[in-house]
Amino acid sequence: MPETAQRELTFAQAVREALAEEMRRDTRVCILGEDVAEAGTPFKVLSGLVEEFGTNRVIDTPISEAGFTGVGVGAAMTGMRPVIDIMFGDFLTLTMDQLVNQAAKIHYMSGGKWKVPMVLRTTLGATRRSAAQHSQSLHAWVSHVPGLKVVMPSTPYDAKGLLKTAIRDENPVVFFEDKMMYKLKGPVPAEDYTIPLGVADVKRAGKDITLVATSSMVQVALGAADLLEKIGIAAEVVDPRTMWPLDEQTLIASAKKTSRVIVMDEGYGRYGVTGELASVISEGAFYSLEAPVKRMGAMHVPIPFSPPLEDLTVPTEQTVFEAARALCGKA
Amino acid sequence: MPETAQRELTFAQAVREALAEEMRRDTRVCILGEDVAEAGTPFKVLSGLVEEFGTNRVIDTPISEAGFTGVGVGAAMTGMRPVIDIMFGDFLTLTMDQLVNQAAKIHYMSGGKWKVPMVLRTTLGATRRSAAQHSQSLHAWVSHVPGLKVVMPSTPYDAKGLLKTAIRDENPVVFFEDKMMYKLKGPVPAEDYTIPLGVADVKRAGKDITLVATSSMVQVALGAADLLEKIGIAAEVVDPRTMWPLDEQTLIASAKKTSRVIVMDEGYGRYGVTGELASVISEGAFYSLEAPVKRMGAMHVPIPFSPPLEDLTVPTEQTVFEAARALCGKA
Amino acid sequence: MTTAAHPSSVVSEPTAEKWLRMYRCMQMIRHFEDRVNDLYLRALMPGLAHLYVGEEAVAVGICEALRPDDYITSTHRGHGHCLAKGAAPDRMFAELLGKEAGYCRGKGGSMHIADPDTGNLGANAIVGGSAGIATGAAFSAKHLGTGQVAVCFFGEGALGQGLLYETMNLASLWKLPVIYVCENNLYNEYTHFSETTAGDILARGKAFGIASESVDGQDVRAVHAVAARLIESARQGNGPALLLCNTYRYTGHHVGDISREYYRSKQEEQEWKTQRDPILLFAAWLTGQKIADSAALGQIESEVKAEMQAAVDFAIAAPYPALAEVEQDVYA
Amino acid sequence: MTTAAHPSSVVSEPTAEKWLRMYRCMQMIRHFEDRVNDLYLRALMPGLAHLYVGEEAVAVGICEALRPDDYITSTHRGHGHCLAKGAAPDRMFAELLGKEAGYCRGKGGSMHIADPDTGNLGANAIVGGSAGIATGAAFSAKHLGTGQVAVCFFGEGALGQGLLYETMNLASLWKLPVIYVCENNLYNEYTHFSETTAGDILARGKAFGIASESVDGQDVRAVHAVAARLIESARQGNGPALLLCNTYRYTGHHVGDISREYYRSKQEEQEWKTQRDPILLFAAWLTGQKIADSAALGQIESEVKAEMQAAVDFAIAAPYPALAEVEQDVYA
Ligand SMILES: Cc1ncc(C[n+]2csc(CCOP(=O)(O)OP(=O)(O)O)c2C)c(N)n1
Ligand SMILES: Cc1ncc(C[n+]2csc(CCOP(=O)(O)OP(=O)(O)O)c2C)c(N)n1
Ligand SMILES: [Mg+2]
Ligand SMILES: [Mg+2]
Repeated sequence: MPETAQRELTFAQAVREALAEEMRRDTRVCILGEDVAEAGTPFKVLSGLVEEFGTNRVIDTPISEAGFTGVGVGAAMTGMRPVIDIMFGDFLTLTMDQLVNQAAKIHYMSGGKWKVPMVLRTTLGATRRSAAQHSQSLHAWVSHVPGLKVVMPSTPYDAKGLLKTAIRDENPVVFFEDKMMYKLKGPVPAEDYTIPLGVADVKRAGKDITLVATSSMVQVALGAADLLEKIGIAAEVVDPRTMWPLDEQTLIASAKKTSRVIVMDEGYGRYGVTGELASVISEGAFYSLEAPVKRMGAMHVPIPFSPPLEDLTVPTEQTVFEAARALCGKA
Repeated sequence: MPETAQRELTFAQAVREALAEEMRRDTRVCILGEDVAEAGTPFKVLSGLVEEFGTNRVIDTPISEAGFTGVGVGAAMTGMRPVIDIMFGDFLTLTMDQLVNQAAKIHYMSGGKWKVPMVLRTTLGATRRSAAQHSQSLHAWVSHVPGLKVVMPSTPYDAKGLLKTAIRDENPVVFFEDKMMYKLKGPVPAEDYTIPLGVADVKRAGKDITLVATSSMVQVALGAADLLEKIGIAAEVVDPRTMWPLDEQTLIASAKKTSRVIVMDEGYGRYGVTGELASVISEGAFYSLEAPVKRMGAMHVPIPFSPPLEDLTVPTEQTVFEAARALCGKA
Repeated sequence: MTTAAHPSSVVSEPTAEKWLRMYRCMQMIRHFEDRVNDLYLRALMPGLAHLYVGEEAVAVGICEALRPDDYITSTHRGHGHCLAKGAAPDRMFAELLGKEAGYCRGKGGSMHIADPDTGNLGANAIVGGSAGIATGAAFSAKHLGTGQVAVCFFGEGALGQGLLYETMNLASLWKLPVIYVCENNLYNEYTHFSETTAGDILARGKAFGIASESVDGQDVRAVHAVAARLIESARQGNGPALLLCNTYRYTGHHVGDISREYYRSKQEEQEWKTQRDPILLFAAWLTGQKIADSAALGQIESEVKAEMQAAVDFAIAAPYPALAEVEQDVYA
Repeated sequence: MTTAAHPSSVVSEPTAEKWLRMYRCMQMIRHFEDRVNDLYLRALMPGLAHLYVGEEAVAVGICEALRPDDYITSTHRGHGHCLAKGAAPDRMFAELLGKEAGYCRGKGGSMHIADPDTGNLGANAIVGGSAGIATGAAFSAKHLGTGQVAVCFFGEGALGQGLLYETMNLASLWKLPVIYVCENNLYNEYTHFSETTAGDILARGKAFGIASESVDGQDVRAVHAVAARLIESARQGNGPALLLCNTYRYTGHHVGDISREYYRSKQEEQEWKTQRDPILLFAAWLTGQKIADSAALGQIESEVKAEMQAAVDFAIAAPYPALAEVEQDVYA
């Protein structure tokens, strides 16, 4: 992070600022989604944008996720740079055909002729007491699909810089925001900056164990690293920042250095992101590893509503701390 | 496979026979899908069923994958046992909300009260010159979702036994059939049998290397094993048969025995099934492995139409043979 | 409860008893929601809830025309449907608090209350998400010959979801006994429905060959009459219907939506509450017809209030599910 | 080509030149498809293809009313749309054979031909899958003020897809210049559309506030006249339209669908081919009007035939893409 960073913004503010700056820079950028205009979304992430850019560019849609995602695809092909707002990541289910069979494939199927420079912003994360249909983290699905790029920022700084890059990218990019992180504050420089896709960030350096963490799990990893420090374990926290393109080298280098790895992600633990990250690390650092890469993801259950149950479903500082301690042989 | 197996059936015939037998056994079983009745599907898998069971039970639908999947969910909750036919696995994109947000979660969300005993049959597999929207193998997505069971038979025998079990299961089950395998022949006993979900099958025993292969990749693995035998490498071919429940123990035991593993699956190689299977094996057999588990999946590109390009996208006997030889240090 | 007869036949006009049961049920919904809001304000409720206040006549008018074994599917704004179909308030409150005594053992919460005993296939937090389920229940009813009918409640926001048209087409083709009930309360969250809904709502049903009617959703007797007729017709095998109920939600989109002036005026809210309140309108008719005097109605309201308070108290005191439950009931 | 003028004004009646261009284009489609079928029968074509034979008047009548920079989206049965919008047969054949000279460098094949130069946003193998894309192109046209119009071709089978209604609603709300063209050729694969389509097709468009008309899809002049009017209206900012073209496919669902008696009679096919053939009907009118005599028309047909054969020969001789291309163009 540059030294000039002084201002503190919330994650939501950083997202909004990225959008505002890109909309000022490029009149082709527009936003489509449910309750995005006057309401500024239920999370108020977009508050104020319609006042600056008008209802021609910040556009309230009907509750037609497939429909307006499809409109975004066509608009992106023909000169606009739409940013599609899907309120809850759970509703990706409704957009999969437009996103996967259309947006992701059009460039390739047309032999490189048509482009789909579209961003689809959506949310992830549980523990909001929203139950099974409003709590999923489904980024593994889109990460599986060639033709899509997938971004998962974990700080206000990353959110702003990565979103600006995503908007300028010529490809469909799916951008995941953790709902629970919207109020998280962090330094964000006032001057224009972007962050390239495909570059992991070491959020904390350490030598004893690597915690690879995505999105919502980065703060959990940092918290666990604090706890680990107290018992003399120096954890390195690596945030891939983008699922695709994936910065394999940084993950592998850290694993080689520490020889012990935990991979954490808030998506379901089975057939998800942790399997890929763990495999990439195992393949690249196998002979340096003291133990198998440990994976921590959401429990393989639909997210329950009941608070004490819901809290069990995602990795926490404490569970990560304990897993790391055990892995380092200090159990 | 039981010794009594004498008859040979094609994969398509085995699927049809399973359906016919279950429909005779249980009048609540019905089939919904596009062109399933008189046409018997474009693959002719269901030929003859409407003649026996009538259009009340073999039901042609409009081209409304989300709609008739949803009808299947509601029908399953209220006393029917629908089998939903989704012609190409690529069209799962259209059913994801009904399958994932509804079918998979209803039992849990209702505290165990409602059940969704529905089977969704669909296809996977490339090299049919059908291009990017008719060639995908998207089983990783549904395997990621708690509440669904996922079945991937690789032989006529398995197809029949597993489909019968799936129909009798009280949960939503997604059943994948490889389009290229419909004409494959194999022994299928005439008497009633079922195969439990969650039990892997060792398709060929060996001691030097384990080839874990799913669905379409099982034949490829067996072919590669023949090639390997010629150079003195005894490959064990393990077919998990169901992605969920997953028979971890059989995979791990084989890996411990051979100490070298290749995992093969026709889905995209990134963030897919191979990551999970490789991780399960690495976690369970880490200290027995001589080398990292190698993963082979579809190339991370939309499936191209052009035959010479398409053929490059999936693992073949030859590429698996070479990878296995290298892994065994005989390159 | 037996099949609701055709309301135009004098013999089967609802009796006083029935009218008062409906009145009680409307009061129950109103006071249930009042307690929900109170739980939220006292920070006792996990998450949010979407209140049905103002729309009571719709759920009550329709569910009163259903058999106990008929099916309903409900929405994120589902408390009214559940209560009108016969759910017990104490177990509903327990569900809203995530307690084991809840209808879903606390796993569903406000947006997922489901109950086989009252034919409730479940509230649904995916807008429009239950259209397939309701249509499928009607499919079963037809195929199993049970004579059941399914009612699919949805807000006018669900008109944006393609699934609705896919399933209306199926239901029409197959003449399934399903009633699609569109509760038009004018808003999709914070956006007026006129900004999201082109053309004509009833025409959408008719285009799929579905009998489509609209009714004043604040007039419980009118809702009941048309619902009884449509339900009976569906039960006789004449196929599905679309019923558009024009109504209004008095409070926010959810309990946390307090400052609403940016999307609708206080005056608009005030007009509905004072001039179009379904409970006041019904009470005026009941007293005018001398079915009950205002003392009797007041008595009902007090009873209901006490009952709701007791139900809340039960739920607050009830235990959470055991932690081991988190991994139970993923599979049947 | 300039904006097609309103056909009712005498001044802008298509000239003889234009009529003959349309005739040539229809012949081109017919003979293109004939060569496709031949490639299939000779086992020279990878995979399958869906022929447009019998439906030529729809694509030609409509595309003739479009500007070169107007957009179309097409379907699995897309060769006719591509040709009518100006694609070159040789590069199309090359695409069908998976050759590098094809419109998509062989990566798309028959069902994915796309070409920015002729405004072709792409054929689409997902039934109904292009409704969003066409509507989005119209969104761009409106927002960028280009005066372009988008035409979304789809078979009547796509009426089963909810996406169509979601996007019609959006287009109507936002008055987007998009024309939804429903090609009703009576069959969804092997199932008659009456088994899959409830109610009334035009009413579906109207319910969303969309101007909806039907036309004899075998009469290229009728198609052209109504299309020109609807396109011009959309271009002027009056919003979307739905145009239902009643037509018929002469051959199988795809080239491999040979025995069709189980779903439709030979007699039905014969009647359409002999009595309702769009090329024969148009030829009769052209000769009747003395715009061309049958020798002139025969001359056009021979030229087209030779052109198609040359195009096929080009494609057969063309090389496949280099193997390294498989990993190119996944990302821009
Ligand atoms: C598919 C989907 N999209 C968006 C949402 C978020 N959401 C919840 S309620 C709502 C508005 C629903 O409006 P309406 O259907 O009219 O019901 P009302 O709240 O007015 O009763 C929205 C957009 C959702 N739950 N599901
Ligand atoms: C979403 C989807 N479902 C099913 C299919 C398989 N399919 C291909 S063409 C077709 C029939 C299409 O009928 P129609 O839209 O009338 O077009 P036509 O073939 O008659 O031109 C079907 C079901 C598909 N390609 N996409
Ligand atoms: Mg509403
Ligand atoms: Mg058709």
